[in-house]
Amino acid sequence: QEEDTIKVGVLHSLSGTMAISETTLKDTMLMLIEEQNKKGGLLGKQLEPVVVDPASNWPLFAEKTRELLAQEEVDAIFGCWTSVSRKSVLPVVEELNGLLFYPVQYEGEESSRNVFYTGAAPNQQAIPAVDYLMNELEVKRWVLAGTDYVYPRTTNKILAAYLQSKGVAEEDIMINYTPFGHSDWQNIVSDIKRFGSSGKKTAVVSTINGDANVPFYRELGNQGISAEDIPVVAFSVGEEELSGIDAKPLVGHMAAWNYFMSVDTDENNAFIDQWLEYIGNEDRVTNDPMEAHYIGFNMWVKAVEKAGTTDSDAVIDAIVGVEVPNLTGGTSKMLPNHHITKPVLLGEIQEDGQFLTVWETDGLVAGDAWSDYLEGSKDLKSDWVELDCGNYNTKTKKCVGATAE
Amino acid sequence: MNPFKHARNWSTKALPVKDPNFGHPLDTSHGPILYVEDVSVSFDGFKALNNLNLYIDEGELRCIIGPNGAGKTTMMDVITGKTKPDEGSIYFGQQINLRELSEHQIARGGIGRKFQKPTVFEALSVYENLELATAGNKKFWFTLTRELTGEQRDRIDEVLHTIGLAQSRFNSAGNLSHGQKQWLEIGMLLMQSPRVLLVDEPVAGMTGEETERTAELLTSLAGKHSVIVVEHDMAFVRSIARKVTVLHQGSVLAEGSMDQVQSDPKVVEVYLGE
Amino acid sequence: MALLKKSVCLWIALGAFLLTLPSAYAQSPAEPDFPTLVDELASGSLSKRGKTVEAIAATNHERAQTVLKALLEGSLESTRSDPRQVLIETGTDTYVLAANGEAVNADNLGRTKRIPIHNKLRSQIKTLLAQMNLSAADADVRLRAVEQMISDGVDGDSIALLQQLKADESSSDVQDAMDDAVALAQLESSDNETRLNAAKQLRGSLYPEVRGALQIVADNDSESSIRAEAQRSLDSIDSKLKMFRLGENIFFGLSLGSVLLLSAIGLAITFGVMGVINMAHGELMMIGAYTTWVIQQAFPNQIEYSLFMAIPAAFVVSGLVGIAIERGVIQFLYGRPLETLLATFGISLILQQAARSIFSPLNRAVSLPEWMSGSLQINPAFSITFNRLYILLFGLMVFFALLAVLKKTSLGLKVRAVSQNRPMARAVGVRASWVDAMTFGLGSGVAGIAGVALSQLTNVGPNLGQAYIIDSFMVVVFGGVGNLWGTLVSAMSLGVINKFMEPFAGAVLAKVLILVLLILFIQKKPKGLFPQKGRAAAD
Amino acid sequence: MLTQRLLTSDKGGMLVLGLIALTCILVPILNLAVPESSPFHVSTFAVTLLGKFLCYALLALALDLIWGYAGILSLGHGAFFALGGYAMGMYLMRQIGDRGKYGDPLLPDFMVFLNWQELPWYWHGFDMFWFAALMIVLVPGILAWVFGWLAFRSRVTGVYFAIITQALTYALMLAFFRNEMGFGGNNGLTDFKDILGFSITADSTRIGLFLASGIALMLAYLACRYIVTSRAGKVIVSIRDAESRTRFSGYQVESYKLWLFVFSAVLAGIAGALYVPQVGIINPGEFSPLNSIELVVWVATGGRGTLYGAIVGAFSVNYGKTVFTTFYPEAWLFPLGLLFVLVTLVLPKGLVGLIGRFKKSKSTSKQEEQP
Amino acid sequence: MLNIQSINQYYGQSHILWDLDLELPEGSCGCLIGRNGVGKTTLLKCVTGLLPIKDGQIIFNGKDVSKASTENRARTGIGYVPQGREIFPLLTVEENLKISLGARGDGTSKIPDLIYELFPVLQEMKHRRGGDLSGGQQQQLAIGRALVLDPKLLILDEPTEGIQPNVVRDIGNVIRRLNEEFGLTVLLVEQKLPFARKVADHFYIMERGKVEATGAMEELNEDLVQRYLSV
Ligand SMILES: Nc1ncnc2c1ncn2[C@@H]1O[C@H](COP(=O)(O)OP(=O)(O)OP(=O)(O)O)[C@@H](O)[C@H]1O
Ligand SMILES: Nc1ncnc2c1ncn2[C@@H]1O[C@H](COP(=O)(O)OP(=O)(O)OP(=O)(O)O)[C@@H](O)[C@H]1O
Ligand SMILES: NC(N)=O
Ligand SMILES: [Mg+2]
Ligand SMILES: [Mg+2]
Repeated sequence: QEEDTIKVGVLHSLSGTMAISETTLKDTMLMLIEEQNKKGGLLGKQLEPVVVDPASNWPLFAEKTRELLAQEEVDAIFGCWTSVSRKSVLPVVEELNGLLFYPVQYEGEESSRNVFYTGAAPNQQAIPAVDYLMNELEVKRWVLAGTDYVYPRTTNKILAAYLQSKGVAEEDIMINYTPFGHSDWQNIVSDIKRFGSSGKKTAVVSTINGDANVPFYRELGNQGISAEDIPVVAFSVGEEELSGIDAKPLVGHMAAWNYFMSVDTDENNAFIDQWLEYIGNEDRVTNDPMEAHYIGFNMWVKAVEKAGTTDSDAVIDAIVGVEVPNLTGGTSKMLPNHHITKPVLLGEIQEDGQFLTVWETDGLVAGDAWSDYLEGSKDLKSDWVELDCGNYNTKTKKCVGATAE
Repeated sequence: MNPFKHARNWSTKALPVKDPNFGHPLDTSHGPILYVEDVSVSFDGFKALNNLNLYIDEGELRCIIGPNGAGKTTMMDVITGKTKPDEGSIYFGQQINLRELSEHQIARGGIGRKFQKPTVFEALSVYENLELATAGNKKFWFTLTRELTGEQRDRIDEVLHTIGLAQSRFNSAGNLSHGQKQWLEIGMLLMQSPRVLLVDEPVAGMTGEETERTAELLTSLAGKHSVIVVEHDMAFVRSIARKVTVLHQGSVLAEGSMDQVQSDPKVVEVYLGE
Repeated sequence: MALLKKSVCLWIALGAFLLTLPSAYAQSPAEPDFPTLVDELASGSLSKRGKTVEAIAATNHERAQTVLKALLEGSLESTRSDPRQVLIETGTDTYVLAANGEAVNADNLGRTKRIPIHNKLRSQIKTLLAQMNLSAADADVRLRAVEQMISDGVDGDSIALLQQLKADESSSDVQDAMDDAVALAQLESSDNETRLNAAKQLRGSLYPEVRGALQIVADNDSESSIRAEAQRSLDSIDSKLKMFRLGENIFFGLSLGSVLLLSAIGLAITFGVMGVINMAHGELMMIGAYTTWVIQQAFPNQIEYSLFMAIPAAFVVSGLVGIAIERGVIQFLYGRPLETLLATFGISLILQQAARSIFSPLNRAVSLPEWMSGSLQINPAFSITFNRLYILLFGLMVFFALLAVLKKTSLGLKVRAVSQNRPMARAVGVRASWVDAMTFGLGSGVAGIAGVALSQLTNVGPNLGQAYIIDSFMVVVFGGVGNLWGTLVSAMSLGVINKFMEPFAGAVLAKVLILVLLILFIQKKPKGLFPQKGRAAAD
Repeated sequence: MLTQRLLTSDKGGMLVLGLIALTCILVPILNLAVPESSPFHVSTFAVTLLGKFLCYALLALALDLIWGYAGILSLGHGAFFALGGYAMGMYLMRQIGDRGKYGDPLLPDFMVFLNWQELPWYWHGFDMFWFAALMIVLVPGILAWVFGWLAFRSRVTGVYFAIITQALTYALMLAFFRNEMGFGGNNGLTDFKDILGFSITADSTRIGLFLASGIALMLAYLACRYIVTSRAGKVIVSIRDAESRTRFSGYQVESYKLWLFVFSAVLAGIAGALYVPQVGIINPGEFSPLNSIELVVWVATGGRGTLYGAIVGAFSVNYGKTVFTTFYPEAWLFPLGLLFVLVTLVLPKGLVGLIGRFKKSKSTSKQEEQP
Repeated sequence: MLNIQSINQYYGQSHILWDLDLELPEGSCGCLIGRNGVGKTTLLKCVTGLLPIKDGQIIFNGKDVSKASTENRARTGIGYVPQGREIFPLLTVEENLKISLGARGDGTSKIPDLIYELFPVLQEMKHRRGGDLSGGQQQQLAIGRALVLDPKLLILDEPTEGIQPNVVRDIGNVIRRLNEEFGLTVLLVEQKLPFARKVADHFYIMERGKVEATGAMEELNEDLVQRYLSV
């Protein structure tokens, strides 16, 4: 009987601090699985979702992963949001040779044989956004504001290196970190205002995470900093976050993503309709990580069909090169480094909490696991097809670290 | 000039004693074992003790009486280190400055106390209460690793009988009645075998018979120990008193034998009534 | 680009200026007419829309300002019909034609679409509007127009215009601003004398652009006397700025303190007075915040007043929940304070999950009423945001109200008696269980009120309570348990210390330092800032 | 004689200890020797889960010793657990050697990608197990000593103490979040490879760690029993009930509290050190004040002041969490929250109070039989 | 006024009061005596309702109050001065007195002058925290507090414990005055026989949870004392 279904693990926090973001992804997965089952399932079998709650607790993520892989024997896991949850899960997935599809933009610097990164790497979000600010808005002074953890730290490090390589002086970059859930932004916003009043065009690149955003934007609005004076480009603020904010004071601020709900394509409209129907609430929105799961899930389905089995090794071999349409009109492809190709869009926040696309890359950008702007990683390369290695040093021509075994 | 003021022999220097229990033998060569000199204590401006002078001789039994609020309990607080005085000096023997010591050091040094409101360890049994009070090394590592000696156990049994709680030895102290707690606390004091006993209202809540027994006990202790008793029960005081000190408004109002004190008009006015 | 913008500005400004002259000169016949331009707004790319906007401004049509404002505010919409009609939404489902202001019947319009603009366009429109506003009737509007000019940059050509306008200007504030604007432009003059005078004029001017421009002069000017003059002006600006920054910092600190106060004050009752270690305190605030949201949903057209409804509503809702908690659980736990920690922790989990189940895990958008938005601009370098100001005042009000309840009413006396000796209080006739329920309800209700205030600052979601619970306990304990004044002083001082530390330590380290200071402080005062005194407290 | 003192009149403790011992014998056999197809096979998942619970139980035991017996409520005990965990984590990081992603023989990955040039001084020595083991004991111990010395000397008690311990762990959490601290920031330490030369993912290593945790727990239990049944233990209880009276009996309350606190912190540190290799990650989340509060809840749920109650509490709450998060992922906080409420209302002595009730009703019936 | 019929009381497993009966006529002043631990305090707590009784009946003023809550008994006129005083330590003296006002039927918010007249020291210390007072001062405060609620029955548990002799005398006078002038019924526990003889008109000797002997005060002879009160 067990053989009748293919189990899919859904590993997203449904309680605790991350529930706010991750619950939607759980629903997305359930919707995608239901849809696939309507289409006749996979390999003639029905898909069976196994939902667990790792409760925003990182060690619990590892425990639940082991439970999913060893007890429930799921064939793939879709899950995680924060990098630390991924880091916690990673050793387990590798040990038990499972598959993890990770749908959130992240700091890069990682490539695992068992993980597929369907969110953006820094070169698919941060760098193009900065390019836009620099070239189109002629921004000369930069505030890099972030929550104090690895993703913002790394992203800002990459950005600072990148900006300096473009001739931005050190005193024209202001870096600021705040704790998780920071809610009192008065003096930081006032500092930004002061920093931005030197006469040079200034922009804020925000890697501020989660709940800290609402008080941040409120303070910006109240202190009279408008998007025309000092635009804020955020990497973690999407439609879902905006739906919890009174968006009026935010109008004109920007976000860089690989997907916006407002993108007018047939695939997207169909997806939105499906979502609204599934969730039964006209006011719900779609967002970038949802699209990432959509892409990841379809890639997995395609790879399983191609391999004719759900066996991990076979799927890992089959999935590289698989192409599926994304929701913004292009076709995303799984790359040998287990990242995918994605378009990069820049949007301005509108009053209704949606984004108006003001700029996008010409084609799709290939995700880069190892940043070209960091000293330690610029020589590294990931290729699970030819090199069978996640961190190959192109200088020494050796696969570094444990994966070499 | 305060007529009750003696002087400690200031020629002997104070010893820098950290733990008098293991330091030098107590120097009482000049008579008094306890010197309370010019001590003042105030709470939010209210003077509870006002230039108090008091000298207790070795082996003496001293009764202290005085109106409610005269500062008797506060005086005990000051001697045992619970309250730090604003001014004045308190010496134990010639050399040990009690003001520099903390509560446990004073207790180890040989000053034991029974509180006005009986305080025992409610969660422990009667036996364990006495066990804890037993004299000896009270450092953590010692109590952690050593059991009581047989001698100490015998002593506890003895005291249990003295205080009439032999039957209740395994009862938890919290369940004793008020009077029983009084007795237990006296028992704990006995276990500590201190040089000086401060006893605050020992017979409160006791029947006449029990009061008599307490009187006997305290008198028998005098001589070996110095005993300071605070009590309002005049019959009781009369039955044990040798020298009586009357406190009033934080200082000594009168001092002398029971008869002297009783006939002192000031004492009659503020304390005894006509 | 910047140059283009400037010259357009000037052009429009002149136009606007001329408007005040006899209207014969006003119309420029060669341009396409106004209605055509307005309809053009509906189509084409964003950059084309930019050009159209310029052209509209240049027509100086009487409705140009209205149309541009509508475009800026997002109320300019177009129909999907062909040809597209451009409309201004004037209220829910009521529209007027943009070009002439005629009302249209909303029923047969079909679906309308907002005409989108982006930042570039937005700032362009703002600049254009500012120029038109230079001669507005309202002095405030004129002042803002001049300020907009200052921030856009004043060039040589604007000087004449400003000087001319100044002659007729009635408001001295606007005149001063105009002087500054002129002087700012003159700093780039080639004439030494002009530059010197300009540098002198700008002494003490607080516009950030002024400081930047003076700095350049002070560093680079060829004349040493001018450099020195600029430096003197700079110094005077800097010393003023320093003062204002100090003021600003104190305000920031007090405002942070007021948030701490609000979040701690309910706890000061349930924990401080009653001794219940109430881990569900945060969730009671959360309930208050959700109540605010529900009220706003129920009365979508009353956003301006919704807070006034939300405050009593939140007090009642949270208070009732508090009473339910007290009657259902806590009343069985008096005399076992630590057990209340366990039970209320359980309750807090249940309430959080309940919020998730009822309102979804997503945050809810609570709007800021107009009067809570923006800031009180004292000068270009110092402003006080309204929401913070009101919350500060509100926090103090709640504090004093509560103080009065506890100190002046018999409830307050009974509460304290019950918490100090429950059996004895009953023996003198105090209905202890009633007092408990009321007190817990009061503390909970106040937590609910705090939730209303928080909804104006931060997220309204299931995690709201968690974010504040630790800070609340710290404030109460730091102030001294059982002392309401202690809570006030502790909240305010923690706020101010934090804000003075943040600039050089950073937000994260500042918080760490505050915690370390707190730990060390408790060594000095083991019972908080204002300890309970006396014999009873000592044992 | 000693065993008599430790175990008689501790039926509940003996039962719990026996169960742990039994688990320690059975689980390895059933995991390693019984084939997977057999219904008696214990999965590796179960082993890691149980191993984790054992560490939690040890932590709970540590807390119960100070809270249940000395009345010192620490709302920051998770800090000592986390510090022990970090010490172990640093050792495990150093064991990775050049098998990290960047292949740096010396620097852990997170230092490489933050561009650190050399190993910070406080990372030296952690390549040696003995040194790490020493630090696992010393770091929590010394922190507890300094903190306790300050606090107890100033007579900080009750909620004031509880809140500053909370401040301590909160401050440590924020500090460890910072990348500059050199402990991997928010991500913490992860990606461990082996311990004492054994691969950390091998079943036999897992069993080894499981056994180590079980044995540590049993030893710690006996040590705690030894303390609470000694005379010092009675002094400690008196301090809880009448601190100032204890002083007047000649006991230096501060030093009793201090040693007990330090011992408890060391136990917590050891628990953390055993925990980290079994869950594979240590990050600042472990310092979160909420974790420490939850810990208090375990102890209270199990039954405070009994030692074995803490173990029962840690196991039952965590087991409940594991089950609930799987079977009711969307609503599991309801049953868990309800559990806490009900335990306080119905079982004031915690879950082990149930045993007590049962025993009492039996013993009273016995008493009544007597004349 | 107070009629106690065969009540039983337990602390956990231990049976403290055994089928105890006691009758206190209106306007009388009864004194309970007995050795330590016989259950005097326990009995008083049963009367005030602080310890709910397991069986038996307590009739107060003609009404069965066995099931009434402590606060309601206070409101119907039972004033209680407990052993150990039980002052609210952090309330001021004045607040300690005020707290009882709520139990009076008349809704006054002023402390009756009588209280300060009886105990001038309370006037003096009005604004000090109750917990700071010396033992004797607290005892006076406790009696004052019980009087503020205008009781019909005043219950005092060892009111002279720890009180200076002249104040003991005063208290005795106060009790007698209240009893004689105001007709207040008084139930008193007292160990000091001279005081008891002076103040009370009835005695009740308790022994192991029962009232073993009772009668008018004059009937309390040496024999009874010897039998029940000596150790
Ligand atoms: N901690 C304190 N704060 C304020 N006042 C205090 C404190 N301790 C004592 N007092 C005051 O000091 C005075 C002396 O009190 P103390 O208890 O020493 O009197 P006493 O002589 O023992 O009286 P009694 O015989 O009634 O026990 C009293 O008036 C009391 O109110
Ligand atoms: N809370 C309690 N739990 C268990 N037993 C108790 C409790 N309180 C009192 N007892 C016991 O009940 C008996 C009666 O106590 P009670 O306090 O009524 O005595 P009492 O007659 O008032 O004595 P005293 O004259 O000493 O005040 C005593 O043996 C006492 O040990
Ligand atoms: N990967 C992130 N956003 O943590
Ligand atoms: Mg006294
Ligand atoms: Mg009694």
